[in-house]
Amino acid sequence: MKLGFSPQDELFRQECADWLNGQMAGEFRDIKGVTKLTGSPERRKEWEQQLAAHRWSCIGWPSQWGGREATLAQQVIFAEEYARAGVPGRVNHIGVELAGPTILTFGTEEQKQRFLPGIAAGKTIFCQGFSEPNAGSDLASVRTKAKLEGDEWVVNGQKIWTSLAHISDWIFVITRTEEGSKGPKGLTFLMMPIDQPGIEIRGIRQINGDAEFNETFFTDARCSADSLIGAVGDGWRIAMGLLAFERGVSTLGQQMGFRNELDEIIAAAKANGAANDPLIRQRLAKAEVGLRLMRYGALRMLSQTDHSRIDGAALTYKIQWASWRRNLGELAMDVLGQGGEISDHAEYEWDTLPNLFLFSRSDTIYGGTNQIQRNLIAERGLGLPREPRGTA
Amino acid sequence: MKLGFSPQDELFRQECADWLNGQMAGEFRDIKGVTKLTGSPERRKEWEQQLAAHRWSCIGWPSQWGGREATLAQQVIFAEEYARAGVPGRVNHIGVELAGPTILTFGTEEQKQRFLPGIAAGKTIFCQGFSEPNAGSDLASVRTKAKLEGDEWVVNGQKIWTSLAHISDWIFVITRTEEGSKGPKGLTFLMMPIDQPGIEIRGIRQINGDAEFNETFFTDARCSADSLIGAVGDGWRIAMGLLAFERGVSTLGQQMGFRNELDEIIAAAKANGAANDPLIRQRLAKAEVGLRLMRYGALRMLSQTDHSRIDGAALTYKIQWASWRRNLGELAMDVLGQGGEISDHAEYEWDTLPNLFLFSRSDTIYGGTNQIQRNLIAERGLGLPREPRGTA
Amino acid sequence: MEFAFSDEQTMIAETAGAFFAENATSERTRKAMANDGIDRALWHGFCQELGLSGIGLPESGGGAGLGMVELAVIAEAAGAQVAALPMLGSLAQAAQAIAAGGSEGQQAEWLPRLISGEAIAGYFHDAALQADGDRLTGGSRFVTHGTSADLFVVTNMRQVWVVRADAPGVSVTPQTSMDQTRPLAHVRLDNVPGERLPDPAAALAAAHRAGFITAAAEALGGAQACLDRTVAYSKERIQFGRPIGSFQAYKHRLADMMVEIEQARSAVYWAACAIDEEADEAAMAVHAAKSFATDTYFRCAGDMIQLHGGIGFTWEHDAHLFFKRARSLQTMLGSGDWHRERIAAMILGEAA
Amino acid sequence: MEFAFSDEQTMIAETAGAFFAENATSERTRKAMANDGIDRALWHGFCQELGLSGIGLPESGGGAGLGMVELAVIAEAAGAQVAALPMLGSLAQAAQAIAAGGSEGQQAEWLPRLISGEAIAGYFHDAALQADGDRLTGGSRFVTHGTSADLFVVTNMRQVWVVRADAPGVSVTPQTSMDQTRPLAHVRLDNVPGERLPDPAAALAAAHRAGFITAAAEALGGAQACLDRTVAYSKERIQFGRPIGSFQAYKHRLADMMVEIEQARSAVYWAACAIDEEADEAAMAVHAAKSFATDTYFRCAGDMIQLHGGIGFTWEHDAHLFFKRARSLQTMLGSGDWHRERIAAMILGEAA
Repeated sequence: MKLGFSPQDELFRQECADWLNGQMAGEFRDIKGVTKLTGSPERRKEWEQQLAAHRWSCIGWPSQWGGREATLAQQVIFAEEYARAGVPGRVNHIGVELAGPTILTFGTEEQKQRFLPGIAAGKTIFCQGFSEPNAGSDLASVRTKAKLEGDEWVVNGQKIWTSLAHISDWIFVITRTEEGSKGPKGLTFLMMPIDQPGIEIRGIRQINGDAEFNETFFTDARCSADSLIGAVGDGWRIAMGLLAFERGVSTLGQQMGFRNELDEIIAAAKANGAANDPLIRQRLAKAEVGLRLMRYGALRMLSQTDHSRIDGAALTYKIQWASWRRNLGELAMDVLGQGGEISDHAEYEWDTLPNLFLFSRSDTIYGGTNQIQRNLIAERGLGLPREPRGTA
Repeated sequence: MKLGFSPQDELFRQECADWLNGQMAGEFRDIKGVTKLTGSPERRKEWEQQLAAHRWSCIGWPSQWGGREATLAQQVIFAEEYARAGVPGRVNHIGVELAGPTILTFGTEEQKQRFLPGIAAGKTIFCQGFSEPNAGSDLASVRTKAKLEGDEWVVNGQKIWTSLAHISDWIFVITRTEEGSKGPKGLTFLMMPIDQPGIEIRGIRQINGDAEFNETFFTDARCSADSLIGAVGDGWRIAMGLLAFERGVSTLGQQMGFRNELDEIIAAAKANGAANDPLIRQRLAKAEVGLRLMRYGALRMLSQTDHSRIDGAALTYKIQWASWRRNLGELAMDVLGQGGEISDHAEYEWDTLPNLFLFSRSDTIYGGTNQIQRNLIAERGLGLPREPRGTA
Repeated sequence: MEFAFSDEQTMIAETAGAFFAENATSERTRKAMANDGIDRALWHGFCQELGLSGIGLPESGGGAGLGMVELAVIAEAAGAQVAALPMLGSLAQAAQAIAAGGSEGQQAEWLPRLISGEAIAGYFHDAALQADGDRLTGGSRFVTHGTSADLFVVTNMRQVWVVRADAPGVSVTPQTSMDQTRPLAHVRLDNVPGERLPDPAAALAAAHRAGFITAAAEALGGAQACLDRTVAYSKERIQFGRPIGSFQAYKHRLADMMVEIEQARSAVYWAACAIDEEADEAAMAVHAAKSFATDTYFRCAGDMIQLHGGIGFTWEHDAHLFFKRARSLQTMLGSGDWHRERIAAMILGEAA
Repeated sequence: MEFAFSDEQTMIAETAGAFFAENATSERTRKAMANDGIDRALWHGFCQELGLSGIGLPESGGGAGLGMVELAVIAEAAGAQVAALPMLGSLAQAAQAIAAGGSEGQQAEWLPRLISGEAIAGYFHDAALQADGDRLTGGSRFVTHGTSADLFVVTNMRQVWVVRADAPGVSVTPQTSMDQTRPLAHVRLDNVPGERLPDPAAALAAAHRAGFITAAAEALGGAQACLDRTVAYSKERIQFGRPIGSFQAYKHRLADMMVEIEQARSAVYWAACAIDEEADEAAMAVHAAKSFATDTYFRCAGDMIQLHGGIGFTWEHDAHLFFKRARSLQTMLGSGDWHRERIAAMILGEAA
């Protein structure tokens, strides 16, 4: 057990920090500190390409595909320095962290050549089409249909909560390819180009006034026959594999974003005197401890030899961060006081902390609600009996 | 809507207070302030008789049976003054508050004459035989069997958590009288004398070192054929009716006990400086508010015209007080600090506040766990689907 | 001692409940949110057609008499629909202050117009307010419905003044507010003439207690609506082949909401009743009601979002209206911690 | 950077786990509870047969070397069985203090005997301790396993002394303690000769950090045991015709326990590792570990009682042993609020 970084790692940290700070002070200074995922989309696509041009776009990938085969420690360091430098989140997060690894693990050689260079280069932005209006937490009840017609899959149905679909190039979708099949059987994992007449995207305005999420409608939408990952009917397995990547190193980058939020709260508390309130102090300490424990929890997960293994502890991560962040939003508002309920913007737009308060209400819902997480933990982590499905 | 008491009520309050304080300063001063239900059992039986001798034993009952037909306000006042005077809890609580009203409501004239005078006189102490080892929260899966043999019921089986059985004269038991019946059908409600060879009582030592609860074993135990309340097979209905009486005026007396506990905590916090801790102050305020809201919640329940109606709000009462008191126990210990973990007694016996901390862990379990309460609230109060029974 | 609604109170509850359910629809509220946060037709109906605006205000000033219990009944019904009305600032705070602490002339001048809805008042305190005689300099960023106000009742917590919104030196800036159903305005006074109320202590006491009761009762109504709507949704929404309301964890969360709400109900009516009966415990009860009921509302509104899943955090769904109203009610008129600290001081026998 | 056990650490965990599971049985623990709270045979086996008592103590003093991570591994295993041992006071506090701040002579005199289990030490602080030269007057009511101690390590938080239990002026009174597996004694010193440790700062730092780690790790082991035992029970116990572990609300509560426990595990090993690596964040980590892990334990032990139903609050069932141990761990060595207040001061950049 060893937490410290080696001298080489610290050199690498310096290299990351220098480059990132240079970018944020230079060509990309206009996007420094942007926290909303929907802010400045065009510039952020350019930023994806800038990362790629300097081989920082997917450092954990094999070098063959544009990565650096970075060690775990290096990936941790890059994620930390990325956020510390105030660089905005990756608009191609889904491509780099989910689609790419899925193709690397389950895709054919031809598919790797077709997709990975574009993702690595920051030119192919991916989004995710899993949820459906009547299957929010219930992936197995997907109804979107796909049928092979000649050399094309033809897709009909609707996905929802497709984050950033409106700026994406490709979408991966779970479809039902076996007529009459139920549950996890008969599903197929397809990759589809978004810019086509059969796909329509409508933004969903959220509680914070912003629209990061979308509804995506498929009406005879098409992709080539070889756009499926794995085999026909393999969709459930691929989707589960993909979801496991969500618990990867990117969690550490996410945590650095949380770090920035908590630091802003601490600064606000010092500035307005809330830091003198013993009740606020307790909550600040709890938030700090929670964040540290997320970091060390993630390092424990990542330090397992077999990274793909979903062990019990890893199952607890989603509910942990989501609940932590929801509480952080409440703490932020209690520190700000009534002034937090006033925006300086003319439109219904919110600065970091009030926006955190509002947006974090979705953290405990998307990507599996806290209720679903508790089911998973109890059933997979503790071996308790499964919830029965109904027949309604 | 009117919370205040009338001048007549205030006169009655004075009468109650005078008599109770007189007793606690006089003949019964030795039991003043005893909080444990198991303390000084013989003297407390004498106290039951003293109450009866002055017609304070069951003031809400009809005068015909030894009561005073007291109004709701008078019952509230008596309960409040009883606790305020430091009078220990009624060892015949179950007789006066549960068995008596059940007999009054569901019993025959003959049964009323047989049982009510003894209960009213404080000479017939009752306990309750509902739970069984394999049916803790599941009254419908009772296995204790009763069979009519000639002019007697013969009972075999085991009950558990029979509070105060070791000092009681009678026990009412839910038995299964229909061979092979399941669930709430085929149950019968019997009243049995305890002092007989077929009934054996073993104390269950609890977390606090005390033994208020018992296991009660029935081996060819007997009672006369006319000892059933209602008809054969009517047991479930009678039991449900009885449980509704639990939410009666006696809750207000119980709350006055809580009041004494909270007051002791407040005094301790002032004495040792914990009252200067803003975190403790918040918790004291929450405890105070919770207690007040229990009082007004109970008054709302009792002010409904039809007192027997179990409305939604009344369903919430058990979990409310049990959770409140469990939290109170934790607050008590946090106020006392490490010193609360040391007893002045040579044996494993605890003064009021540490005992509260330990014993209150059972409050959220007996009489229907918090989990069962939430089921009841959701299903009966909110009309949500029932939990399915298994077939195991 | 009878802690249940009288027939008259039941009737008021039914009337107000039906009125708001029918008129304070989501569509109308959203229209008001896009403007100044007041549904004018609703306000007109409330004040003039139903005449509910006079409840809790003296008949001598054109009010309907009655007390805090009846005021709570109405605020509860309005809160259940997140109605976009200036009831809190104009009636519960400003009109109550004038009725309790104003001169006969001030009462006669303002109360009928406030009760009829013809005039709207804002209310604010500014502890640092400078008073040069009765010329006032100061302001507040947190004046509910301030952009719509014709007058302001202003206090430095010692004196209370009426200030006309059109007086020279008054400037009012609308602000983008989290709860758009009761937007906050920044009101600045620069050497503005105020008209002093002769009994400021009575005015402040009345504005505080009616403000606390109104906020608490609104919160109670809102919390109950969150529960009711979520229960209804849980019976319809199918996931994993079952109505989600059949999942025990879901059921238990709804049960917990109900446990809190029933306590909040006791708190609100205990406080209202204690004020009306001038009971000693009114002093504690208003703090208990404000803190407990608004905390309950926030929790229930958060649960409403959570238990609706994805749709719960969309703009289109009403859950965020409840959630934001709940948050604003928690913060305004003193945080929960502040109210509980007052209660702690009382039970510890410390001087107030 | 590798946040996982080394092979050696895994081996220690397995050895200690097997030892305590086999030997620290409920029956033996209850026997010890009826006496002085020490299972002598267990202590002998631990110190002499397994030689685990030297872990975290220097080899020069007869210890096994290694560090806080290994100490935590052992305390976790002991905590999982609520083992009745004087490990905390005698090894983690007293021996650590002597090893870090004692002279060579003091180390040579005491460490081998403490590590072999031949001698048992109590540890306490008394901020009001009067020191007349090295003659001490004062005491503490909270000395764990104090009645069994041969010596005491005593501090006024500035100096540290060793006091022999048989010195004239020492009186030790056993006390009925809530947690009978680690009973508290009242130790009084009346002008008793103490032997001063030459480096009190080092002694205090060592005793504090090892004490916090041991308490936190014990809590972690205890919490995990509460979860494991409750999961096992939930699969066997049938209610309403189903294993109670099939009820979703029950499952979710167990899941919540696991979420807390995994965080507690991160906290304990983060803190232990940070101390061993002399990382700056060790200062915060020990406070985080002590407060988080003991709060987790208390919650899990409470849940264990609740989820066992009636049997859970009987004396016969082990749940109360966990519950009382959890409570005592929460209180001793500073409450959770106290530790969090230290953390708040750090993150707010206030001087310590």
